[in-house]
Amino acid sequence: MTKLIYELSRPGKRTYIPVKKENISSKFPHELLPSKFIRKKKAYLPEVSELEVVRHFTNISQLNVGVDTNFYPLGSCTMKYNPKISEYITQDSQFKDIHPYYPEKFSQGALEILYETASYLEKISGMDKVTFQPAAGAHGELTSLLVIRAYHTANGNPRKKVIVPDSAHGTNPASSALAGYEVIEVRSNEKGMVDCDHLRELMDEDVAAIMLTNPNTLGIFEQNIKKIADLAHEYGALLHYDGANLNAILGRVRPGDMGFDTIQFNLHKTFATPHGGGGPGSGPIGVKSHLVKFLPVPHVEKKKGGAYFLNYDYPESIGKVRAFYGNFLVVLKAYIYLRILGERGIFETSAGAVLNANYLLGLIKDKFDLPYNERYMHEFVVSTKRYKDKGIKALDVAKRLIDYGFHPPTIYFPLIVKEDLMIEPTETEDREVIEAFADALNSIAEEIDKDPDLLKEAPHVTPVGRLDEVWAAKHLILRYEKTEN
Amino acid sequence: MTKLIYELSRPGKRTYIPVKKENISSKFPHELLPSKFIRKKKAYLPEVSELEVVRHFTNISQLNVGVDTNFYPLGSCTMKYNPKISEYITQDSQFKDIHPYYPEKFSQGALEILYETASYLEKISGMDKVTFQPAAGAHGELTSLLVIRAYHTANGNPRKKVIVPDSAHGTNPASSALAGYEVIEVRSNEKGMVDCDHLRELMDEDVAAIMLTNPNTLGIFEQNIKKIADLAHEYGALLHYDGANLNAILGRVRPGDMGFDTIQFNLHKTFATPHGGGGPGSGPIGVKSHLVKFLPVPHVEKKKGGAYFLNYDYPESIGKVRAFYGNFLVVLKAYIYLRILGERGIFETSAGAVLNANYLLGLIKDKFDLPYNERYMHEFVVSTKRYKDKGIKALDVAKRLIDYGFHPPTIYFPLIVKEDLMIEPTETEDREVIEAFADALNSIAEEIDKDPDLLKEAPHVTPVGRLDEVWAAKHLILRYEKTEN
Amino acid sequence: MNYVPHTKEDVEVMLKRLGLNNIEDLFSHLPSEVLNKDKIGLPDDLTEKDIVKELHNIGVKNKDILSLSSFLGAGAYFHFVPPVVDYLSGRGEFATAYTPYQPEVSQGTLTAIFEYQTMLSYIFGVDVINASMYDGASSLAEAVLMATNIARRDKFLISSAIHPEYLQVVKTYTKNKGIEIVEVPFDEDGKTDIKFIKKHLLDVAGVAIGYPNFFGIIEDLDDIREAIGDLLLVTSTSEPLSLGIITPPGELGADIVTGEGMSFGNPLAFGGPYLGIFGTSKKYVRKMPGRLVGQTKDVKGNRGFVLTLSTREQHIRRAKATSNICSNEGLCALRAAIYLSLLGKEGFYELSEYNLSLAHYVKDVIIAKDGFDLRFASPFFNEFVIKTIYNPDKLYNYLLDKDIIFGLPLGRYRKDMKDSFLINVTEMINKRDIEKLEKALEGYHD
Amino acid sequence: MNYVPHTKEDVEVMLKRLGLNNIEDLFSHLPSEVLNKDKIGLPDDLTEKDIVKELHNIGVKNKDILSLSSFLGAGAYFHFVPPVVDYLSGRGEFATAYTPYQPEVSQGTLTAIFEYQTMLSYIFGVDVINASMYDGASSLAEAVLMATNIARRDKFLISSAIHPEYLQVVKTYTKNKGIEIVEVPFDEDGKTDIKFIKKHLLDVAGVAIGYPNFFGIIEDLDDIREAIGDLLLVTSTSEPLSLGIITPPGELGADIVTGEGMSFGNPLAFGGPYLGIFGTSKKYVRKMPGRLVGQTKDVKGNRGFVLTLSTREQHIRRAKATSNICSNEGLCALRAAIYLSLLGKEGFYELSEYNLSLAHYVKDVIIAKDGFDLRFASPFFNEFVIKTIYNPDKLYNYLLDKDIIFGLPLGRYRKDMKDSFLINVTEMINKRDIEKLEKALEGYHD
Ligand SMILES: Cc1ncc(COP(=O)(O)O)c(C=O)c1O
Ligand SMILES: Cc1ncc(COP(=O)(O)O)c(C=O)c1O
Repeated sequence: MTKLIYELSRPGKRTYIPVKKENISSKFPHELLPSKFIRKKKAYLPEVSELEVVRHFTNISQLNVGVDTNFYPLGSCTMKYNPKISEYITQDSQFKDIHPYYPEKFSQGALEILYETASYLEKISGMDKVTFQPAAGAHGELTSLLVIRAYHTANGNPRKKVIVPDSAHGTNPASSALAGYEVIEVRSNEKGMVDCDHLRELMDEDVAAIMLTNPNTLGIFEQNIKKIADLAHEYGALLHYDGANLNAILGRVRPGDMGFDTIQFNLHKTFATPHGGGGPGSGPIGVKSHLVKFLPVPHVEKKKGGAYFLNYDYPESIGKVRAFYGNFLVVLKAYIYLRILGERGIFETSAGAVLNANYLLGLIKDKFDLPYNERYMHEFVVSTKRYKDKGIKALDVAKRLIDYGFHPPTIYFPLIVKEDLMIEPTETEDREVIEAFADALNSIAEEIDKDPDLLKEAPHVTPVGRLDEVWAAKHLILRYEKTEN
Repeated sequence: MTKLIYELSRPGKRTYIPVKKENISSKFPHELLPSKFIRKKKAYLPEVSELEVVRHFTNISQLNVGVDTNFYPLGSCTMKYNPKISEYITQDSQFKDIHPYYPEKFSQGALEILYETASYLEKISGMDKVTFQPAAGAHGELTSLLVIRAYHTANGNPRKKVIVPDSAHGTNPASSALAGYEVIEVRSNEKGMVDCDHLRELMDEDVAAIMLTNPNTLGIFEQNIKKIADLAHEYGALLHYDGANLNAILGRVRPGDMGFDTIQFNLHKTFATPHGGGGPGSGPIGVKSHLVKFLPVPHVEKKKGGAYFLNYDYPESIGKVRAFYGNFLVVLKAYIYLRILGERGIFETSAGAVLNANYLLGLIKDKFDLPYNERYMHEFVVSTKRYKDKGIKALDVAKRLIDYGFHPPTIYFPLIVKEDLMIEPTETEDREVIEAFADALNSIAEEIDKDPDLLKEAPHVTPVGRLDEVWAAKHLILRYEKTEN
Repeated sequence: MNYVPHTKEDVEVMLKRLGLNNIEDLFSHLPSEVLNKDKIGLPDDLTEKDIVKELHNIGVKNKDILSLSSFLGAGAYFHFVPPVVDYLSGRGEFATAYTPYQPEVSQGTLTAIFEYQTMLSYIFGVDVINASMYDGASSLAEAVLMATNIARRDKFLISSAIHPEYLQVVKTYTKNKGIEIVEVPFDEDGKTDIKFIKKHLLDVAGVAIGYPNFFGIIEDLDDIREAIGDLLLVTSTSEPLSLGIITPPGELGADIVTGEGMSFGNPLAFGGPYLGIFGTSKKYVRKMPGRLVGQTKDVKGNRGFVLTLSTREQHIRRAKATSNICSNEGLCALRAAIYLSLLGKEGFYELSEYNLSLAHYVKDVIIAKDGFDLRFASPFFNEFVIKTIYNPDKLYNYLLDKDIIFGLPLGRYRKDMKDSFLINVTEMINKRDIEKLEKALEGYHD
Repeated sequence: MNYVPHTKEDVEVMLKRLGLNNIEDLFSHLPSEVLNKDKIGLPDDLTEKDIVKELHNIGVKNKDILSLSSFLGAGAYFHFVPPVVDYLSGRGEFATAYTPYQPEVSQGTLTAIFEYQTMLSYIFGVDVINASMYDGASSLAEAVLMATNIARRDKFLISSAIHPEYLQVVKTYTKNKGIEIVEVPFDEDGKTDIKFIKKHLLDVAGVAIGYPNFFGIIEDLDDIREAIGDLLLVTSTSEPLSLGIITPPGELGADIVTGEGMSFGNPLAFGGPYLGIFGTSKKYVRKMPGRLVGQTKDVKGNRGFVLTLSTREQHIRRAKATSNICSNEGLCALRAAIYLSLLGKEGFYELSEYNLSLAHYVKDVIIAKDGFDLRFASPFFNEFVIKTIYNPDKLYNYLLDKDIIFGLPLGRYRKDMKDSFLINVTEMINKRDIEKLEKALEGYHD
């Protein structure tokens, strides 16, 4: 069993010394602060050597699977290769050691990055103005909805409802609620697309926005997107593009051209930032010109002479959704990625993503159920429901994939497909990997007949076996309890 | 089984593009070179994607054990913690992107590092002048012997022999031979020290040098070092200090004060540079004043005004033992380490090293044979010979330690002890680790009684089992054979 | 360059298997009226060597901080980040994994976050810290939402001595949820006006206090706790290093603690990514936003870690989730865990003490000069407000020319503080910086 | 600061178990006449933040190469090192391991070195490449020793068009072994004089040739091979990137190939650590210096890798070992393996071609200017010698003032080449650099 860093700790053990008392600063806390402000006990932190820190985190890192170690076809998350060059450049003091409140003349390089990256994203999305303040996709959804709300409010009425598809990601309804809207679900039809008839029924002047991702979470492109956009606009509602699936259409279709009014990008997905075990991401939003004035402040703008500056002078702005200007270092990674790809690379990326997904689907579709027999884009959803009577769930297949050396796909999402695996291979994997993964899935399908327990007890090769999530929720042990003074 | 990178290769597969053809350079090789100079086939290199490179080397790295992952008490190698800060600073372009032929005014920073580090090493060793040209310990031995040879030659006779103890590291005799000397072995006495009587017998005017490390490879300090030095000098021979064990005596004794005329340092051992799976190291040498003029050129020197320069004007120099000035980035790591330790840290380091070794020895000495019942310094040697009748060799104990999560100690060295384990815990390990290692050794000793096969078949937990070295030497497969055109 | 590894032949074989002729066929089902027929308009692709050169040229347009003496803080603190933090958090196994939905292959992330939760909970003196929020400002905004939700009241008091950008974020988050934000003024000592609070408790869910506040001042949290009875107390800490010395807000009765964790091993980074800290007591844990890692057992009874209480989150609860957060700042939290492990109990205390002591020394240096005085006579940690009799713009630029950033000119946020600067002193300020400042201020006049 | 983790109590407990009272007792058996009673005289210890600042200040005294147009090569080539190389080779599992004496816990290093051996063997066209030597110069010296050992003759011919520092190292290594080194002159084309070789073959073990030689020129290895009959041919390649284009020395009959591998993914680093390449054919492998990784099987028959033929090495054969080398340049070899994997077959070719082509372009640019000419009319790779009618020192300094390093002034090595500069062009030279040079030379006169 891996020890926690606290379990390596012993009072007084240390090697790292952060500061040496200088002569210049010789006063003690009790000389400087009233005693009620001084904490009675030092904070309970581990007491270990620098070597132990390095060894501990090195060893636990090896308990992880990442894109760097294994195929990681986690649908909807675009777990593609993250170029190491971005890590290298963003560790440069020139970029990482800049204070956000530097006078502008000291941060021209950083402002240039923000400005230029915005212009690239504007071109890719067909939007008029991009801002980087949101810290992740969901944050960008919220910001977009607040912009939409500000727009409607300026037009006299914030409206009441946001429509999201039943296949939508959970953040879509959650963001809508957070923006103060009632969430209405529109059904998917038998093709896995928005049921336009149902949508028409739902539409009225209280609808503030429709949120869609296209291709949707099934990996299917909404054929009626123009109709949907027209319908929305007909009622004065705006259309928001959830950019989580932008990877599929890079260069091919632009959300702006499809009729979307706002978009949130997930830089960490489409633009190849490492996902960091959960983050940081970056969720910039782009809007059409009529919404620009509602964007968060400040805007990064360029003076006549070429100098960049921060413009706070947008009185109708929704304000701010986080401090400062966004996750700058993530933006910088997107900048690097985009410059490396360039015009051509953008097209090749979506081509590779869609080709890989379709090729993989072709290799496994005999053994798994395909809920919708449509054309797919960069990902697809299959179901294990035919194995239900053998007692096998999607979860079991997922866990068994681990034994074959693969990170499992997303499971149980979107909610409209039962027992589903949502598979996104991404463009950075080669044919051998795709085929090996298909072989694994197909051979697991055979194992279900022969030895279903192999799946139910999976994974077998991991440092811990299948973990009891119910126990965790019941006992709620959320920290290591103090064992010493 | 882990694939080789060649086994992931397929013709035409790639993502990395090193250069784009610029308009400015549009000529083809056959326009520029006679065809006989142009290779017929492109070099057989793997064809893989950048992701595959990252994944392959990440995955194989995990097949390694290092100081960062496990306790690594490899005797004589000083496998201590290598501060990450050195890696960070040496990756700075300011240090790594300097051309050795820069005009001196462009490399003042680098020259300052060489100059200052030399001055620290001079203080630590009690020598008058240090140079960094040798690339590793053995290289430093050779250089020292060449300096010694030049000295004797200048005195009219290069002499013929070098005396090394029978406990010496293999590089000592090998370097002596390379320097053109006959190697004479002096016996160790019953205390594990140089047998002074034997030494006296061996001494004559043909002896150019005696090479010693002190503490010696058994971890025992040569009590008669002064006598030995006097004896050497009496015959006009010089005394060389093999600095591999300098860690033990940092601050406590200075080789210069013990009477040594030359020293080679192993920066990668004593001064905490990562060993890199075999190197690079750095093996600077230090000499007493009478030998300075024989050192390799150039010397780094300081002008009146404070500027550093490279002085080639040493006509009696032995010349050069490698191109340029030495393994500069390794020297820089030593500089960083020394500045962080400072005066006090130097003393604390040797204290920790000696304390850990002695403490560990105390914990295991009941179960293993201690060939010499002496005081020990930073390492010690025990033997498994009492288990011989059970069919157990030192090798088996070493391999079994792997199952307990430890890198094995050095085995079968020094040659004068049979079935030995040479254990050097270093100062950077804490008490828990030392005790856990002792527990492992003691419990292995018990396993020998109960289940010797557990040892003979060890290791059990590694990605490959015990490997057949004889098969390798017989079949000599030294590269992956080409499978395609 | 691109990162698609296929050979031409691969593409042919794969397309063939799909019954397609060329790449465009993959997109042929897209309605032609939306299909993009043009170029996108991105610049040409670059090789790595060219992008490195290009970014070097852009980078030099940013000022090298090591050539400056910067007294800027105000929510973003220049602390030393040990290279161990960069190295370990940069390991691909950590950096290229995602949210640990599959715990068996994510014990690295889960263990580290569990450790992060533990460390932060003891630093803040609360039962539970979540796996991170976007930043200090959005954490605070979520805390206000959570508090109004718990109390089922839609009025909330916020100290106007809180970081002004945080305040803006709170307003943005709450505005459309029908929540009324009342700003509590601060008194002449720079502390939140407790008398005002007492007078405005009707229908209020709780109060949010900066701790230390925007001016660096350590508020009397105990008095405020007492003043508000059983209303909810929310705190916001943008310099959590202060908690090495000062009493943790949880111990003083804060119900929800929030903060900005960038000080713990994350670089300034022109404002992001940063690390939103969010904690509360066990009784409120089910109302909490964000991810939580909990301990559990595997099939053999071995300890392991999993995400827990996911039923609060958007992917399960959707519109009724406690928050919409999904991707968080996991790697920043990992960095904090590594950083705090490295400092350890003693190092954390020492560094905190050093900041405190050095800041007071610098304060003395400055106010010893003619025309400079402390604006608020209250206890502070490593940040304080200086007021000057001189023209603030001229003074600021004069010092800037000498490569000294004289903190944050407060006129930017408040018209009535045009004469004031928020000065921060961390361990990165050394003797030379102080001497430089001292010399520059010596005999300064307009 | 130091890296000893013990608490005071630890030290007490440990000492007590040893029956000692204090730390000094650990050293009490050292003869008092050698014991150091003084301070050593090192400066005070520094914290990490202080050493970073200090080294920043020292570092800025080195010239930033990206601000220069440097045409310096001469055995140390400024190539682009992809960050992937730094990242992967910097992983602690690789960096903090040592020589893989225990193969079961070292398969990472062993696999990588086996791959390195493979790649380099195909690049050089030989059967075997070892696990690395110190650098190109010492590799060559060891090759000469090996060749004289094989041939049992103690006279050796060396081209004087070989890198002058390499030549010095060969002399240092061979001088005391009774080996006579004969320098072969080069002809007016900068090529080794084959006629001279033919005349001096008596009692000779072999000949060593730079390929390309120090002047960047591709020698007629085939002719030399023919000229020397069955004597041993040793080559030295300081720019192995050339082998992307030019015929490998092994294919032209070199018996021992050596080279400097820094061009493969290692930085300039002010001259080190670099990577000594050393290879030969199977028949001589037992005479070879340095470590070798070989394939084998484990107890279950699975493939694995081990160090092999160790009986040649010093730790077994001691005074009779093929070399005294122990620590080598393993991590540099790993870097080369990663670098070459990344480039791959096509990338390696393309980069080589690019260097060739760009160097010829720059040559044309320079000799188009009045007063500049090519010194040798021979085929070259990415380096060539320019002679000028101007005062070389003045010219060099004039260009230096414009941040152009006009290669290596050859007067440094040969009096008869005072008018000449060795000019190197790699992929790091871009259009702007060339234009800058062109403009600077335009109409230049003393
Ligand atoms: C379809 C979709 N929308 C939105 C999001 C939310 O993005 P983020 O996690 O960056 O907040 C995700 C993330 O998984 C997603 O897959
Ligand atoms: C005692 C001793 N001397 C010399 C050496 C040779 O040093 P290097 O490996 O740096 O050449 C070693 C290395 O193991 C050693 O242990």
